[in-house]
Amino acid sequence: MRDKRLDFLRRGRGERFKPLPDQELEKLPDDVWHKCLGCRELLYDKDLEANVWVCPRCGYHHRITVHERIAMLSDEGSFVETNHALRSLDPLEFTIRDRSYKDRLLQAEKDAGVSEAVVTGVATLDGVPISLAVMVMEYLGGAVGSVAGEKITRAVERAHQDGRGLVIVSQSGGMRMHEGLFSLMQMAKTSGALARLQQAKLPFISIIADQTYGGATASWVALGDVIIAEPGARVGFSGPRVLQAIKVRLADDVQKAEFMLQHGMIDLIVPRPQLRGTVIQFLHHFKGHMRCAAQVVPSQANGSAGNQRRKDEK
Amino acid sequence: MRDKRLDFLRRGRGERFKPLPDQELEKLPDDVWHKCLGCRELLYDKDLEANVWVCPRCGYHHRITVHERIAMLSDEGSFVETNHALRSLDPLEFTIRDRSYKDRLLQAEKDAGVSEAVVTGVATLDGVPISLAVMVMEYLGGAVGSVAGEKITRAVERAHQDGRGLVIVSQSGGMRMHEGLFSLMQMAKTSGALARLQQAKLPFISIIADQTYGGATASWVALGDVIIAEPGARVGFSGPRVLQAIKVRLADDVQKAEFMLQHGMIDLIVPRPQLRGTVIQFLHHFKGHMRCAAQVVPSQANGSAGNQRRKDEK
Amino acid sequence: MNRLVSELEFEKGLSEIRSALEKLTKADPRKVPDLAAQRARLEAQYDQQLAAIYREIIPWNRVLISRHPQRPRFLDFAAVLFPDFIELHGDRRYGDDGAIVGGPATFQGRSVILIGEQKGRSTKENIMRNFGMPHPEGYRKAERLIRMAERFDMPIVTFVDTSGASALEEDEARGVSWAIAECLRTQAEIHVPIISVIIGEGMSGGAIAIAMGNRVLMLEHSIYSVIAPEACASQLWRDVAAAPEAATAMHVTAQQLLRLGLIDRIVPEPLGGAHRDPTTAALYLETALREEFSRISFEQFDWAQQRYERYRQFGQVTDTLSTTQKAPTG
Amino acid sequence: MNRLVSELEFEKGLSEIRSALEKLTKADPRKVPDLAAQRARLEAQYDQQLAAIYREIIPWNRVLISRHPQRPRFLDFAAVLFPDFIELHGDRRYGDDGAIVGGPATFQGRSVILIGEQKGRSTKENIMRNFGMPHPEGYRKAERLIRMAERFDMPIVTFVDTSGASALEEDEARGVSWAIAECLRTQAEIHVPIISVIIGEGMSGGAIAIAMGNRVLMLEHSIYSVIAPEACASQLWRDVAAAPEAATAMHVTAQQLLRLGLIDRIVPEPLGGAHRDPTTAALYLETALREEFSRISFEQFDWAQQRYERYRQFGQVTDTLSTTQKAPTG
Ligand SMILES: [Zn+2]
Ligand SMILES: [Zn+2]
Repeated sequence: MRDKRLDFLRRGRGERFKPLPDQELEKLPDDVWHKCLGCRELLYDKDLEANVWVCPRCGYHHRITVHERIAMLSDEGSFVETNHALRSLDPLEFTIRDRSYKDRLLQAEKDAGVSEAVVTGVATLDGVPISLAVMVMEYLGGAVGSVAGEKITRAVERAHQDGRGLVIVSQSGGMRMHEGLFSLMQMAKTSGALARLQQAKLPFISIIADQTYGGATASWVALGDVIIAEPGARVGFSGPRVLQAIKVRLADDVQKAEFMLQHGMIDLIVPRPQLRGTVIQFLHHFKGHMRCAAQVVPSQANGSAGNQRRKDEK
Repeated sequence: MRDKRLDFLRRGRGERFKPLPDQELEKLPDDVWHKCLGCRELLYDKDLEANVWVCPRCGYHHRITVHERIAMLSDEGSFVETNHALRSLDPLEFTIRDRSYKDRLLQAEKDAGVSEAVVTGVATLDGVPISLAVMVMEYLGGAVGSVAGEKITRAVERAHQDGRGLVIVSQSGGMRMHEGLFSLMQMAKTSGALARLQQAKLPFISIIADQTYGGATASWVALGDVIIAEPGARVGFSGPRVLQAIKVRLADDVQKAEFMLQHGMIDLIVPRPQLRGTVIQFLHHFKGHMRCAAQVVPSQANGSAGNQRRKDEK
Repeated sequence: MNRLVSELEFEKGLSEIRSALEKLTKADPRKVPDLAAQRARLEAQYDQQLAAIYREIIPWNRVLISRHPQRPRFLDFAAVLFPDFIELHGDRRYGDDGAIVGGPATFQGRSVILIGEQKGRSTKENIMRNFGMPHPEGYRKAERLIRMAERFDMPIVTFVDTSGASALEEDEARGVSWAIAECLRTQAEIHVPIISVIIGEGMSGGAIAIAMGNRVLMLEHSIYSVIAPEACASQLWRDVAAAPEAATAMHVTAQQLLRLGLIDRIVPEPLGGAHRDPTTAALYLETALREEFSRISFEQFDWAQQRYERYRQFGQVTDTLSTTQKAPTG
Repeated sequence: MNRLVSELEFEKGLSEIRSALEKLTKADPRKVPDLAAQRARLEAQYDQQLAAIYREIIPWNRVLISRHPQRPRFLDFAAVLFPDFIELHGDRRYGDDGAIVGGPATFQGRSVILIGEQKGRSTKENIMRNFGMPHPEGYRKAERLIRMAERFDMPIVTFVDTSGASALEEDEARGVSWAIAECLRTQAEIHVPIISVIIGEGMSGGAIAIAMGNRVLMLEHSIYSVIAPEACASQLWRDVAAAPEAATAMHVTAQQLLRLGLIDRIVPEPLGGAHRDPTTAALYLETALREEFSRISFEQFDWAQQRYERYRQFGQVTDTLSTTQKAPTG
């Protein structure tokens, strides 16, 4: 448990690819308080958690788990995971020299504790029926392949079929190269499903957390009726590694949420403690064409661990 | 006849508010040739006319009459003018000190030789049924009041009712102040009619000749499925006199057709000798939802002088 | 009522009383025993004279009131009428314009989309809001929000307050005329009701661009015109000093425009203008909007058709060949 | 066939023959009496060796061919296939992008809308066309033309040839991701058929953005990929020299993608690639498009539905809880 918490801090924003140096880590106490990745203040776990892992002093948004996000964006106990058993078929039988993509996927599942780069399900939020998808940066950097695209698409279709609002929390390094053009096709697939959802006048709230690049940005992320980013989140077309490959340097502020707000691409930057309330407001405003209450209580079929809050795990 | 031709040269583009100095005028021969307003070469009338009054040497587009435009954009003898008897009711009983708007209108009619700032009618163009509106700069600088707005709107509605293509040649100094808010309302009226035409999938070819500013630009002119300008035409939001009033200076090139093409606002700049052919091409491409041949031959009812070419007048 | 606001040129008669009142405000109550009585007397004088001035008001005076720097703006009204308003940003193409503000809110339990032109008050805010002169991206944001309203069946309320759209080189380059025209066409296409309120200056294309309401309201001292009276005067009278004359001739006031049938309702303002009592002004507007909302049939009425007909009728013409005032369509 | 084009790295064996041929071209026919015979012999040699090289072709070779500077571009094909093509300009919002070209044309007596990514050939043209890397306004122009096609019931033919969308600061600022996403959504919404042809490089989001065809064709030596093989190699192999390996592994060629069911048809190229004989290449493409058009039912077929289904099926997944390959929708 402690180790996991350290993992989480180690993977904090902007430090994802360079873990804290060991001497720093050793200085960290191993009981109930941790050093803020923004201001380096030592903070009590409980204070951080009560504030959805946003530093009460400097506002730094620490990375949170997919389960915490789901808890934040659904009514307690209402979330029922869908399609959690989907796995990639490795259509290209992709190997990098000796290492197969299949092995990489098993490793990713072990690392991230979830089976793909997206967790999807149905829930209610303030009583409003939603279809919810939350991406997982820890799983192959949130790279989108066939399964992630399929799960997003099914989440869109589920919203459409049931008359639910759609909420997607995106964080993605881009498209997953191991599945080649199949990955690219997910852009067309998800955009196509969204076209139908939106023609049916059902709302889509697109939330940008952490970093979101490439095919995710250039398909569903950009198509939200409302697009919300967390403070300090980054969103753009080419991720850092692609930019490196094509030898383009962007000024540091260019892909920040604040830049995108200024350039008219996103609607709002909402601090995480206010996010739930804001999404609820939009859902209520936009629920004209949703199908209402009776259907919102999900059956327990097809459920899994997704509805457990972190505190339930303790 | 000679005098009128001199008038026309005097009113050439860019020289509208400053007639040629008298000594220049005296130098002009008074028989069959005239000085080009672009390159100052002396040109034969016949050569100019054969080239739709575009200088064969420098490409300067001389102003042409509304009748010449109608002839250029309709099959010979097919044009039947509509609504030519509409007159303003002077809803504000507007007077500038001693001079009434009503008197001004009578004067404008005398000056321009037409009864309002727009001439409208139905015709065929290469056999395709069209509703055609051509603005008249000579009539109060092409300023749009209730009648011009009404005639444009009826031209749009006529296209809609009959299943015709719509072609509007615009040249306008802006909205007509003498009718106050009634003039401004023409923007909403014409845009509303165009919304219906376009929802019915009938095409609208918007042609910018000469100078087009203000309410004309910011309503129908900008809403063409295809927007074509003549070389050297100017199009923009605020005309020179409004800019003077609000103390804004724009660089000379800003409102040129070439500037607007570069900034993505218009589709094409087409020299006048190719204009008819280009419009025909678009009409044929876009005629999927038009109603066809039988209806295109206009009845002779409601006709007037609009279908006479200049050469017929000789 | 705030009697300490700066006077407009036609209110000059008030300045002496206002100065006296200001002095009283700073006076030490312990040294001026009849302070309250003095103030009451001055206030009564002020109100009496104010009423006298406003009885004689001419169109040009309203032009001045509509531009008063302390006149409440869209967001001032929104703070009172729509406390849960959430501002949405951006046109999704180029930028976020500060001169047009919009987003969802609740009014009388119903979700609506608000869109308003917003002037600044401080220099800094005025720069951010380009003095209430929208750029093309402002109208494109408005158009996006109008489509949002259509998608989710939300009535739209627009608030007009601009001396005109921005008309600099950058605005031409990004197609301000195109943005306005498309915004108008979109309002013609949608099926939800639109209520437009002219709250200050409603000048030219920059105003009508977001004012294609099924119902159009004007605040008592707002103006709505095809062009600023000064510009009209300098063009038609060749004399900018003729602006008051031009204001009368062009019929720019709510009172004139209601008589002409161009607007549907005048929203009263507190005596002396909304800037003397913004809260009361907001309450008057709320009352008017409540009544408008109660008249709206949200379920079955064809608002697109009503809007088409409303604007279709404007522009009185005569067909000199026929006997009727309005010729049959050609 | 033009045998004087510059060789690619895997064609090096041809350079000697090509040099000899070049020398012959400059030779004085009066001094070399058997010129024609010499040329014929060399040409036969060249063709034989060319055929041998192309029999052994690997994916990476096709990557190189697809980028050959003399490979015909969209407008080269258009000049042959659509002589009456009229280019329309601009996105009506910001600018006119030189890297995406489009407008109406006639094909087999039917009006169509063409949209193509266009690389330049000269330095000047490459600057004007940003090396075929579209800016956001390019995709917005494409979207406008797609809506035009929908309005007037015109089938769409798109030509893909880009190393990727432009990704500089200005492109982020004008929302290149947004432009691509909206272009995709618009293609999903419309009801006219779309035929997409990958004619050169079809790289990543910048390619799929205009390639959401009901039928997707690839020229024999074109490539279509989620990312450039070099970038894939440097990221996954940590070694840019592994690009050929990455090209094979990612399945970027027409032949690989047809086997995977991701594209529908391969358009043959003349031996040695389209750049050795652009006219023949254009005729092959014309033949393929004629066949595609003859298969299109323009009147009654639900092309939106077919397009939805075509893209809906991509992405093979297994539901580890079920026995089928494809889980029922959640
Ligand atoms: Zn902190
Ligand atoms: Zn000349």
